[in-house]
Amino acid sequence: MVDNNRWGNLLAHLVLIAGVTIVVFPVYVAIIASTHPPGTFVRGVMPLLPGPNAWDNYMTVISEGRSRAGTPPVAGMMWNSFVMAMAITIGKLSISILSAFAIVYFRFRFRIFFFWVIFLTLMLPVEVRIVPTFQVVADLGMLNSFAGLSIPLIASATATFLFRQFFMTVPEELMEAARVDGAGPMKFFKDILLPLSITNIAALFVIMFIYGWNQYLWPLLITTDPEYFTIVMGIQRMVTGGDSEPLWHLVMATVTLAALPPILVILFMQRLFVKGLTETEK
Amino acid sequence: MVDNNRWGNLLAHLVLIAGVTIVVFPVYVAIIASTHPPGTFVRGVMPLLPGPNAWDNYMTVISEGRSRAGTPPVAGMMWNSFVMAMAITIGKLSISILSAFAIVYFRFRFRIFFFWVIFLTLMLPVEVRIVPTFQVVADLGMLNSFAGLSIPLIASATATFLFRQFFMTVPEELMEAARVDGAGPMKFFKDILLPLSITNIAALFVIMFIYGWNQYLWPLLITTDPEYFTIVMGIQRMVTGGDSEPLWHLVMATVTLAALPPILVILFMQRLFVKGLTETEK
Amino acid sequence: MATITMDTLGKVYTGDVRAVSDVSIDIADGEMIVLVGPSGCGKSTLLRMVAGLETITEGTLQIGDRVVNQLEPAERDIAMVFQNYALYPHMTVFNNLAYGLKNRSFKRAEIDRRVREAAEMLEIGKFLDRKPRQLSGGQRQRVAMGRALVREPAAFLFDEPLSNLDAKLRVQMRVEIRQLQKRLRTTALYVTHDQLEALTMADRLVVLNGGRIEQIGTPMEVYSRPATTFVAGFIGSPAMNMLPAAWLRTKLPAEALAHLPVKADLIGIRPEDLSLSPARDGQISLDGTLLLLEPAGAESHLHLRFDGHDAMVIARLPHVPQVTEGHTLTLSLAREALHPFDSASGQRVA
Amino acid sequence: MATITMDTLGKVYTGDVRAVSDVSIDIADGEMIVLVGPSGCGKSTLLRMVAGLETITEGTLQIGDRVVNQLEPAERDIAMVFQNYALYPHMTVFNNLAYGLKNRSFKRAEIDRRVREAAEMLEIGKFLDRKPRQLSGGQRQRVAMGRALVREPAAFLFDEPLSNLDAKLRVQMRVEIRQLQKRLRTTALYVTHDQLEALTMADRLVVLNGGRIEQIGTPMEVYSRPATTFVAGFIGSPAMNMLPAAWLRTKLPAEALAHLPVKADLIGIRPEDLSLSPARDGQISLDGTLLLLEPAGAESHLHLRFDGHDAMVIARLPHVPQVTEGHTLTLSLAREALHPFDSASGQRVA
Repeated sequence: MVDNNRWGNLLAHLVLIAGVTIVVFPVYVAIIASTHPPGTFVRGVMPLLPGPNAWDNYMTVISEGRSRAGTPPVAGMMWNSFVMAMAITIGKLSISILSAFAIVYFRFRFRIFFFWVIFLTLMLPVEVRIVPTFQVVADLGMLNSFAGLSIPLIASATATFLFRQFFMTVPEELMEAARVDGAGPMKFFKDILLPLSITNIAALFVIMFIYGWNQYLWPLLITTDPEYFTIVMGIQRMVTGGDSEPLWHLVMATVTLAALPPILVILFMQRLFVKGLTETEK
Repeated sequence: MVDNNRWGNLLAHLVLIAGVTIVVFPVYVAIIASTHPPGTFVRGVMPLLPGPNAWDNYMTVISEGRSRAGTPPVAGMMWNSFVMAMAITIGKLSISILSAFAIVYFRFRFRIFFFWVIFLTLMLPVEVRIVPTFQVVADLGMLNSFAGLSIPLIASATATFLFRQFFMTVPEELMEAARVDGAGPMKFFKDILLPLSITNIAALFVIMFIYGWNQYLWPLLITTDPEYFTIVMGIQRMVTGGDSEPLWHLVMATVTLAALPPILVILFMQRLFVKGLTETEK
Repeated sequence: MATITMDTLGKVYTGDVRAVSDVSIDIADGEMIVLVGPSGCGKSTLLRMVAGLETITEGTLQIGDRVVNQLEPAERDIAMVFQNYALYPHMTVFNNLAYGLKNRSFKRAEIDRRVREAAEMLEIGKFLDRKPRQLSGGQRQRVAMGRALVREPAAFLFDEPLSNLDAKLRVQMRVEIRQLQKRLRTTALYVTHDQLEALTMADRLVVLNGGRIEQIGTPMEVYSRPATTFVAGFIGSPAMNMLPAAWLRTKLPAEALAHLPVKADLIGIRPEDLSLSPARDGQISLDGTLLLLEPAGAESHLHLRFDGHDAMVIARLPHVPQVTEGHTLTLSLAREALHPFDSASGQRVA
Repeated sequence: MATITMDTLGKVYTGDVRAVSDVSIDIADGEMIVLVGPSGCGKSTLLRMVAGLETITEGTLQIGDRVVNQLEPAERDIAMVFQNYALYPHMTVFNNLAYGLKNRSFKRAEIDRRVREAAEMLEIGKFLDRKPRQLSGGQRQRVAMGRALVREPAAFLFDEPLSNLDAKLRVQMRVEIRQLQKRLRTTALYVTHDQLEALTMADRLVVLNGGRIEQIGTPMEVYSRPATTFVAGFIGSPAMNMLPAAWLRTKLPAEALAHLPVKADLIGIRPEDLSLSPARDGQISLDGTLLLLEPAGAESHLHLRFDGHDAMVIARLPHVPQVTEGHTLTLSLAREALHPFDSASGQRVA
């Protein structure tokens, strides 16, 4: 650590203030905008102080939606997003922790081959897969279903990698001690590795949930029935869908609502999550 | 490591084969589809062997584009995507390595506060920021420009975190030795920390480049001039844009082309990248 | 309690890397054998082959009267204490001790009895509800010991169990482990790189180098008659001085080395066999320049240089002498204190 | 070359955690002072305060005739050797040595001369083009030494520089460091937790405990007259035996302890002062049961238990005696070998 270094201090502050401004300012604008009456934005002015219409705007999006743009009420879309996000999260976590376990703890033929295949998929743009995957899902009759929404998004090279990196840090002696103690591989996985990974699982749960929650392109392709619309699709429809200028005050209210579940997940998992991310404190 | 364990072996293979199939099969279908004549898909059949039209299809998308859907030739869009991805990558890397350096090596007021602000932005859905950010960019007259395409995507909590985690593993004695050797903080950063981070920078370069390359929603909002269309937008327009059924053979050819630059970047950075990811070999 | 019989054991990794060659050791019931050698000598690999954590590629291994080459570690009736303890970090001390018994489907009452008995013996009874991270290094060491004890195995395997402790605790745990092993009369195989640990704990010690056995014997045998130059240099601190016989002959009267075989071209002298008192009958004497005097409490080490010999010679005295660095001293030693070696083969020649 | 003067130095971390209290040491020009103590005793913190890596919260520190409390490490004209060497992994050995000189804008020819000279002195000349990871532990240690040497500083600071080496190399580097320091006559401050290193290397040693100085003195002074029970227990291996005076009085004739102050309620006996030979005039004797005999090559340790005293007593003999575990032995010692302490204050009382 450096202490007592004035110009280094100044530089650090400047870098961070710039970073924070880029990120935080738009969020502030969004929340402010969601509290203003419809008229404000038509004038082309960006207000910087809260307006009087918060209650009205939020009630409108939650219970009514915007029929003109074909958007159902927000409540239902939030539920869809939640189910999809949870399915993706749990699926991703299960598959990737098992894959990482297999890669790290088993020595088998083609181990290196599998490793590289998984590795390469991490690199492939989602768009390369998305269209043919759509074909497959359509052929299996999974359009407009939660299965269709979540299963194709479950394979996760990133999570496999992160679990692999974590497993690498678990001393090999633990596995050997378990073997001497009469625990087979699956017992070792269940009794030792899983409990030790709990903070990592929590951290990945949060990240994956947000990833699932924010999915946009895939739900757009796969759902035509408004019953399966997700909240992110809803926002996009509200912005680009109608023929008139978007109703910014309602868009912003929806946007703010859409940000709540991820934030709640973070708060709920906070203790474990922070521990998982910052465990190697200097 | 477990060896000589038959059923564990079997399980490992099954898990991995399932994972690989989910990921690889659609890629295979995409490449196959890009080699077939237009007629194949109208019949609703998914071919599994290469067709005869590879050359024609690829020449068509590279030089002509699909005017009916308002899509320019692929070459120009690839260049736009490349410029945007490089700008985002270099911007992200510079900002985040400096932020991480400030957070890890300087002890200053509000250090924890900044840490948490950056941390929280990692968690905020992109959609929360995207609409107000659009307003800001529009007000600054940056619509239809490379600056507008890249700057708002530069702030990166993830990269900051990864660099922070790496800096945490650099022994503090190195910084102390440098201090005794008469190197100030910035000299330490330049002479010691940066060279040590080279593999991590390479790994993040690849990941960020792919992230930038795959951007979809933001370019869609910010560009109306076909001169600034990106390749991913092009794919989306080819699928959903026209009134007729999409020309799947051309879509697939474009998709395959769009996958090339990320793969080239990976190959180019491979040695450094792999070292960065797998340094802690067991 | 059982014998362990290693018959020409060997380990070759894929790619023809050889870690252990032709090791045959018969361990008697209740005996404590210490494997000692520098890092990379194969001592840990050998221990892990006995434990079943490394496959055996050559030879046979018997524990009791069963050949166990193909058995899983859990089926070999051994217990192992790991260098870093390898305690399960998320389990309490009680569960750490009980885990192996639970996996073997012991009754709960029996588990409870055994765990408490072992905890009693190791004085960790009041930590049973704690997690390993709440314990000090010495306490963790005891828990690791306890995990081996509760199993009441045929043999204990120790993989440098004291190397993470500080000097004081190391001495204390060394004594405790040795007393416990003597009391329980359990066969034990103990790996260490520390020659003092090896000398003080072993019934017999096995010196390994490059995957091969250099010498097997009781600590006194190995110390007083090292079989090779490697053993001579490794066992004893400060290490045995090695002087070329040709050079010694130029310094000494002809009859001084007459009793040694002609093949002996390298002569070893233990630092404590050198003395500052005048040479008596049957003793020989050497002059050297004192380069450094290291007082070490009850004893002292003198680093000397001899004319025509470019390495330093160390003498160890049981007191701190009044001598000045830079001066010339005369050292005396008994003829019987010369250890003759053949430098080509590295073997002792008498 | 310079003196280092510490005047009532202290270090308090935020949150009132006190690491170092009231430390005053005058280090003469060219002297080697060893700071020794168990982990957490504040010895490293003190060294880092001298180096400028920790701020000084109390007292003043002078190097030469400058007060350096507020100066950056680079401005203090010191060089430091770190425990893990802290070599720059991406630079060649040459650049590792040269980095500090480059930052001070030395001419290239001068840098080259100094680096080659230091490399010559440490016999690392042929590794100058290698990266640190291509070197063995001992070679890395030399490079770390070299980085300190090239600077030709007023003082060397060593932070447990030998703790990552194996036993044999540790002895060798210990001797080399000491000889180098004597030859260059550079003032040096050396931190270690190893009492043997402290005894053999120091001109004077400073025993620290809980951030305070327990004793300052030459190795012989500290060893033969430890000032506190802490020093008595820390310096010397095996550690000094501590026996309650009250219990000793029940075992010995009244006059045996008559020469000691009445306040002395705790009596220390060094293991090597106990002997198996019959008590001579002016000696006293004690009977104990032999629990464990540890042969250790040239010497042996006897662990004995005395009636009415529940701790073990260790005797250290310069040979391996023919005794049987479980039997009763009679030990003798000189009256002058009794170290009297006051158990309440922990201080020596005569």
